[in-house]
Amino acid sequence: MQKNDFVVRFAGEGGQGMVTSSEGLAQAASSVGYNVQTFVTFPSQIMGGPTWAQARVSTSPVLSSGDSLDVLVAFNEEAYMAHKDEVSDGGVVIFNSGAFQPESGGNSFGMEFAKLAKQTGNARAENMIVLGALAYLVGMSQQILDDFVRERFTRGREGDEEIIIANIKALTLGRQEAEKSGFSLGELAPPEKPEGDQILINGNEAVAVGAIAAGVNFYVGYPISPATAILLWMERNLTGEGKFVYQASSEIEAINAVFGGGYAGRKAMSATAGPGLSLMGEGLGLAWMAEVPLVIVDVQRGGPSTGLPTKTEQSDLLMALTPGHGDISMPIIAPGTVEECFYASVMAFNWAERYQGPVILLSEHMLSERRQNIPKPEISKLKVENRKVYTGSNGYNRYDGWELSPMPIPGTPGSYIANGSEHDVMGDTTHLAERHIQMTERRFSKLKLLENESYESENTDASIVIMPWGGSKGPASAAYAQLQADGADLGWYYTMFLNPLPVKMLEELKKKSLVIVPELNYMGQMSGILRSQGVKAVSITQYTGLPFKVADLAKRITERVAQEKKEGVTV
Amino acid sequence: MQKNDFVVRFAGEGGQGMVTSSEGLAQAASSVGYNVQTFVTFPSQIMGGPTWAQARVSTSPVLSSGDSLDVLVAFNEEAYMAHKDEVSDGGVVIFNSGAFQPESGGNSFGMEFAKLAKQTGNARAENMIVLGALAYLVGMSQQILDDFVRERFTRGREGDEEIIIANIKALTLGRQEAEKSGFSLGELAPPEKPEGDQILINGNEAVAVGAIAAGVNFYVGYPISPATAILLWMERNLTGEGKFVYQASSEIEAINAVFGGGYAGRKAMSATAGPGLSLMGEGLGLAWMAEVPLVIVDVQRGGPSTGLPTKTEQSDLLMALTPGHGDISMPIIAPGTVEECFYASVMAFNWAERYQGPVILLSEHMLSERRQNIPKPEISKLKVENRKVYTGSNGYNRYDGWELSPMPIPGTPGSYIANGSEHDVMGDTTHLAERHIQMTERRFSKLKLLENESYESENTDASIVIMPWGGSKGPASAAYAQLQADGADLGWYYTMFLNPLPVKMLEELKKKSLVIVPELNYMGQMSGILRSQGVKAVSITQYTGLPFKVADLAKRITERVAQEKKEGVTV
Amino acid sequence: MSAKNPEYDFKWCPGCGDFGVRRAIEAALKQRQTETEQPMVNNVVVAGIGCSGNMVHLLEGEQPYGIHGIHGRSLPIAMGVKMGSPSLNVLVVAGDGDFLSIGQEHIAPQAARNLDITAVIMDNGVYGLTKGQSSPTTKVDTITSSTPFGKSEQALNPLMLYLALGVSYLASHVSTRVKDLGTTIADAMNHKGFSVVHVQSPCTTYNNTFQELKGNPKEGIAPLAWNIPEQHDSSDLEQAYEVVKQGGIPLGVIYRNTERPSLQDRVDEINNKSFERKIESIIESFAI
Amino acid sequence: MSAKNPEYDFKWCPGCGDFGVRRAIEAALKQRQTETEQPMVNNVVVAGIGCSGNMVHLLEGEQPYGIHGIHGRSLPIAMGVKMGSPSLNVLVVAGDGDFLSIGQEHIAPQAARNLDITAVIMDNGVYGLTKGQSSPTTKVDTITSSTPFGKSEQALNPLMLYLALGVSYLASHVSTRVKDLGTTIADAMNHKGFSVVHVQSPCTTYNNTFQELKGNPKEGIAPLAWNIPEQHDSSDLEQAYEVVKQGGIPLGVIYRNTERPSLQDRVDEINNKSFERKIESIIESFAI
Ligand SMILES: Cc1ncc(C[n+]2csc(CCOP(=O)(O)OP(=O)(O)O)c2C)c(N)n1
Ligand SMILES: Cc1ncc(C[n+]2csc(CCOP(=O)(O)OP(=O)(O)O)c2C)c(N)n1
Ligand code: SF4
Ligand code: SF4
Ligand SMILES: [Mg+2]
Ligand SMILES: [Mg+2]
Repeated sequence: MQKNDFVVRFAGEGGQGMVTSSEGLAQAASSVGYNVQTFVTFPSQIMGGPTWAQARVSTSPVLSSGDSLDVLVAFNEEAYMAHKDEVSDGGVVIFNSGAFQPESGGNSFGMEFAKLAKQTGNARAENMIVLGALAYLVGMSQQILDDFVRERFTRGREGDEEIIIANIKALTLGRQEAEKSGFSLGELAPPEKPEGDQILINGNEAVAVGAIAAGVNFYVGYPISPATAILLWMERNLTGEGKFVYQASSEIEAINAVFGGGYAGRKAMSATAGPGLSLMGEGLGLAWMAEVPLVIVDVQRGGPSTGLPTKTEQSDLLMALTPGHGDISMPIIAPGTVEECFYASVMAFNWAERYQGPVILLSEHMLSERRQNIPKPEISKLKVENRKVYTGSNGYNRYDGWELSPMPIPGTPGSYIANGSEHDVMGDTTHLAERHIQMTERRFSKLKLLENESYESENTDASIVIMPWGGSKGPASAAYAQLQADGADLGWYYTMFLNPLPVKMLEELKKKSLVIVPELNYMGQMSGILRSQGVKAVSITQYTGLPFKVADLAKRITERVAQEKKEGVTV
Repeated sequence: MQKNDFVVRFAGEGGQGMVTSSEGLAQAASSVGYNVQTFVTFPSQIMGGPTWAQARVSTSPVLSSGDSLDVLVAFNEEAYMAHKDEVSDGGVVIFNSGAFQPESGGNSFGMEFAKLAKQTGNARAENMIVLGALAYLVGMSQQILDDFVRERFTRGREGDEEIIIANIKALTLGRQEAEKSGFSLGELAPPEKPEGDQILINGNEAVAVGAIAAGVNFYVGYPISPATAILLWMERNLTGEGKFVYQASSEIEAINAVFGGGYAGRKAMSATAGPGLSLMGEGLGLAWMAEVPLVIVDVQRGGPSTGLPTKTEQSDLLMALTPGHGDISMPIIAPGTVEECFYASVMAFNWAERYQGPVILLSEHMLSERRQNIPKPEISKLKVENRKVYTGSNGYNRYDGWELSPMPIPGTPGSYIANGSEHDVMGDTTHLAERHIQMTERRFSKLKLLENESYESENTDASIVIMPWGGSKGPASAAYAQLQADGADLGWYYTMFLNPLPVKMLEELKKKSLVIVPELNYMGQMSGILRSQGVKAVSITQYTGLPFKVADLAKRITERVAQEKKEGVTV
Repeated sequence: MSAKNPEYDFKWCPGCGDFGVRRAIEAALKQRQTETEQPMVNNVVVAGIGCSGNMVHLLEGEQPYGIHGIHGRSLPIAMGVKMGSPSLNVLVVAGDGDFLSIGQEHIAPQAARNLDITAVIMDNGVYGLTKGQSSPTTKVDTITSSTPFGKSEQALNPLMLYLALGVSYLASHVSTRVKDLGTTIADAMNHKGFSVVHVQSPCTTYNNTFQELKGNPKEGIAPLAWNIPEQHDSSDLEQAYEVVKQGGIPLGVIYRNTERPSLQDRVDEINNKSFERKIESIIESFAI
Repeated sequence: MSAKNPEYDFKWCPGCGDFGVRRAIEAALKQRQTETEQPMVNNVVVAGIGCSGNMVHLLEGEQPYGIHGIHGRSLPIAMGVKMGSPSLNVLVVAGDGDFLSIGQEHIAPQAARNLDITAVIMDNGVYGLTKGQSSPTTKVDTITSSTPFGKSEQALNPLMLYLALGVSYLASHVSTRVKDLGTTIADAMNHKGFSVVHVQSPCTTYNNTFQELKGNPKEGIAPLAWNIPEQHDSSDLEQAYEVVKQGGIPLGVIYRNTERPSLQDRVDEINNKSFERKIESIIESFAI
């Protein structure tokens, strides 16, 4: 039988090339048309420390990083002990016999990574040895990796050819070792090339590129895991005339600078993680109050406080909705896949410009580092929205009326004051009750401009439905597919537009007897929000710092459905 | 017919003694056993500017500051124009005829405040002239004010007697002027002296005194309206050995210093308003994570952002519940009366010590400045709780287990690390999934310790109930009483413990067909929270910067009930 | 009060130093308008929160753009405005509490960057708007509403701080010398880089220092304010430190470094080195 | 790594300067323990977030109390601990990013108050923990991961900043001189008031400056570090400024003011002036 899908994990010490291996494999496999997804965790220390990276290769779109491993590559004993239990029945372990010997052999075979690498004349070819062995095990053709090596190392430098030859030799050596071991996982089905061009990108990059597509031209950010990569990417790419990118001295400086940039007419952005968002509450409130467009990306990590900087969680939602005091309701877009990271970023800017206010893009650690093939965005088809700009003469009442009004750009006529205190039509401070009523309703009325009907739904007749959000979409959709296949009568809803929710979707959800929300937090944050909006929702929560496993989630959904059928809703 | 209640408003320019007049009247009236309540608004500028202050005097407990005025004292024309429409039918305006002449006389009479004052030999006696006239109008005996003046100005200084005589002369002059006018509001019923001793205090003072009663010994705060008075009071009164009070350089410094104080074993506190709370989110998250007791008072004002610093609003609730990122749920106590301000403050410390974490006391501008007679707290009967302290030897695992554990005090054995990152039993950073599960559940399990059954309920058989929170309690209870009297079938629930809510109350609320929540914000923040907890709740909102008026609220409740009866719940 | 708006209801107290600063700023804006031939709307006034911050609403005549944001954040907001639209003139107006207490963290980065804006600080040694608490520049032992037993911390020397942080233009002044102050502010706005004009602007209600500043020979009070002598070489950092160390309130330009590139110069340089990346080519770089 | 705990998984990179600082702190704590005859649990180490902040977990031997809080807030937390329990010895450990960028606002107030704690700053001119971005002390034009075209802001001079803010004890050091550094830290802890020991602690992974600091005569690299001469009078602020103005990395105590009262002294004074107000009498004061 042909295999359609395999999951491999590289585990060892930081610096041993775990990430390179998984990303290399993903690159190679995707280049011939497989679908791929990587998953990476970093240790908290800078050098060394237990690291692992994973790649999943499949003939169909990859929804989750995979519950169990087909192949584990263990660089050292610690890694072997930590990960061996996740190898599936019939899976194989490749261990570095130069470093250790596992107590019981079982489904494993050893190679001396370093020694074999040396034989190629390139001591740094360990990863290629491993990839070669791996390719044999999963039945991937030699050609794929050879081509990949050739492309990757053809950099127009002297000595390219030598390096290519050494690496191909390494691949071959690895393959031979695996062959000798006698293990095999069967033949990998040939790729079913996805329709249209693909790109290979991770979530942070997708957010950054999406921002560029939307026209970002002002970025100020402060380093923080897992959002730092967005700052670094911008520093390199948001260049050229009229662009501004800068490392701030703190998140408080960042949010206020971005506010100033938005006021000056820019498409302004910052990216941070939970601790930074906690510091931005006051500035976000100001942007809401003064009606200044800007986009803040929160790449969620484990919380609260300094929390779990290198782990994934979906627990900043409540904070993001009301990051500051007073009546505010932050527009929130939470992408669920790497592809959605791109479009969420475009939409976040569109929303900010459309309603003239702050927008929060809620990403997650698990998306940020995940490298995946996605359809290449068609830039010409993107709808990029720009600010409604005031073009009249001086004496304009910028805050007149109960809804959106054109925004003047400093330097051109139409001067006014952007004011964090309650203000009159010119932006001057006032305390009149009528004004506070008008301005409050004006600010909330603008949210109506963000309403849309972008959501997924399936099997909408079912009375019990699943509605994941953010990065839990992947595992949830895999679990849903599995339950569907098993004949469960379940519906599916999903949107990345968390606030405001698509109106029609909300109406439909209200009619359901139960909406099950898988989410990675303790409190069941999203289901609470849905309940406050009149939906009978419950959460399936997990707070381990890791994404859901599909089988586990499917089981918990089944249990919850059974309970519901027995008891009726108890919210 | 005797009058049981009157409302008087003094309106003019800042510096003309509006507040002194209303507080003086309150003091005088309460000293003979009337119930009193003042209401004050300040202009945004420092000197001058339109100011008004109001006092209500009644033979029964005062629930609200009064919908309409029995007497308006207008010091200038601007004030007259701004407030005359709030005078009730049969009410009277006293205007300063030395300053202006109203277009139409109607129910008003003039006196030359300054000229009359000069006649007493004390040009600063204008307020006494006014109080004398007022006393005549409302039928308050001369003796009450004379006694008040005598007590107030007997300060053991030379010349006391002269001042007293001049002031009594002023009272008499004013009284004579009023008599001449021919107006009268009927005779004020004699006071029904409240049972037990009373004190006259405002909400900010009550919070501060409550904190002292609870044993506060560490206070760091940054000035901000309307919370500044708490800092200033503490600077004067939190004195003596072992006490620490300090003005911080910002709210961020304040929250972190208070965290350090709590860790060191103190009962630590800070008070702020919305903008300050928005800056404290990160620090509050740290206290939640590291399990350090502290109390933060948020005296709410109009929001968002710099908002309406001198107006009242109840719109910080959502922010206060989740002030920082990640899974946190801040315990919140929101007093509804000046008396409750005292007890809420005691309870906030008890809670902080009991569950070892941060507690937010949500006060409001309207409570903070309101001076009212309340039963004198019996200190000996107060239950003051102290921290469960670790007293063993070194090598203690402070974070062992799934629930509260004794807390070591630095300087004594039991060293550990208070850590904002996820941590193990010693407080060292760790990223293990099992640990994050244990610690998260540990942190939330402690909230159970705060559950209690302190709430008010009345007519609990009704299927539709009113449940106000915070300072809207007063107007809501007056409206409720009125509706009850009119035969409406309505229930009443109220608690100052907003998170966690009293369990039994929540159970009962869930059974109601409708819970109506009057609250001073746009979003209907509390009803949203109730809905997320399974209660069919709707809000009656107001966002004017002012408290509810009783009649208006009663009308809106009636309308909402009628709608409900017609349509059924639409949440 | 600006005639434009009857709803706005804030007024400075009679005699407040900020009135003088206002007239000076109005004069400076007009002077720069003439010198640069730019319209008034090319100016953005970014205000802190405090009595002083209300400046942004109180300026009379033709109206510049304005931001009245949140307490302590005028500098980062100004950075955003300036770097977002480099042809604008950006003027920060803030009080000693706003700029030197809650907002103090923002001075060092802008000084290091040499952001091309001008900050006019109205130092009254007190928190005016919140009614009389101590500020970083309040003298030690002073009794204020928040220090009933005397202030227990040493006063900050803001001029020394600015120099230590590398502010590239520093002037010190008093609000009563309206004409000189106006010229100085215009000069600071003309400076390419981060300029601070630190003005003693007494609070008549909570900390009236007019007499101390001017002196009162009859009562034997020596004036705190003194004119920086003509021969002072403001381009010399050493001499600048000397002026500040002499204490009191020096009047005039203390330091002026015209050599340092401004942040905009740096950014231009980088933008010239690098090339604009088009979205299509960026996406192409991720092609499989 | 402290033997106490197998779950804790952070390690400094091989050769990281912080190892030396750790040994110096351990020695200082022991020395002070002997000198004061206080138990180790009388010490509280308050850490910033960064590689450097992990110090609080990595100290070996008898364990002091510790706080590992949030980024940039070690000083206000330390203030709370110290003023909450004045008999404790409080030691802040933080990096240049933590202390001088996001946390910079907290130095001025503690310097003005003369809070009696000691801050040991590990300056590596880079953000280590977040993998190599520029910090306030990174030199201008340096290429780092966050400044691919060169850093566009001038480096902060932290020693000058400390002096301008009125820090009452200032020493400068390098992590390699473990023994001297240990003695200096102990000396700083003994100082009554706010003491800062600013240590060059190179980041071998992102900014290895060992060679620059020590110099390399063979390659013609003059050492940045230099010993403050014996005759330097550290009680003289003028001389202290002179030392700092000489540039490079002076080694030793730059400034020490033993005259200024500490915050605790001030508070004691006030608490002696004022009397404790009992709750009963407070409530009585509101009686009608
Ligand atoms: C975050 C925050 N904290 C506190 C305040 C309250 N507040 C308003 S102005 C001010 C201080 C004003 O002092 P200063 O900057 O010296 O200005 P001045 O009024 O003296 O001109 C404070 C503390 C606020 N608005 N926001
Ligand atoms: C509010 C917040 N912002 C950002 C971060 C991410 N962060 C952690 S450490 C660090 C900088 C560390 O640099 P430094 O203080 O110099 O310490 P080093 O690692 O170099 O010792 C940053 C930006 C954070 N933890 N919290
Ligand atoms: S309080 Fe002081 S600073 Fe504020 S307006 Fe009045 S005089 Fe000016
Ligand atoms: S990254 Fe640098 S500072 Fe951090 S541990 Fe490694 S060498 Fe030390
Ligand atoms: Mg001031
Ligand atoms: Mg560093």
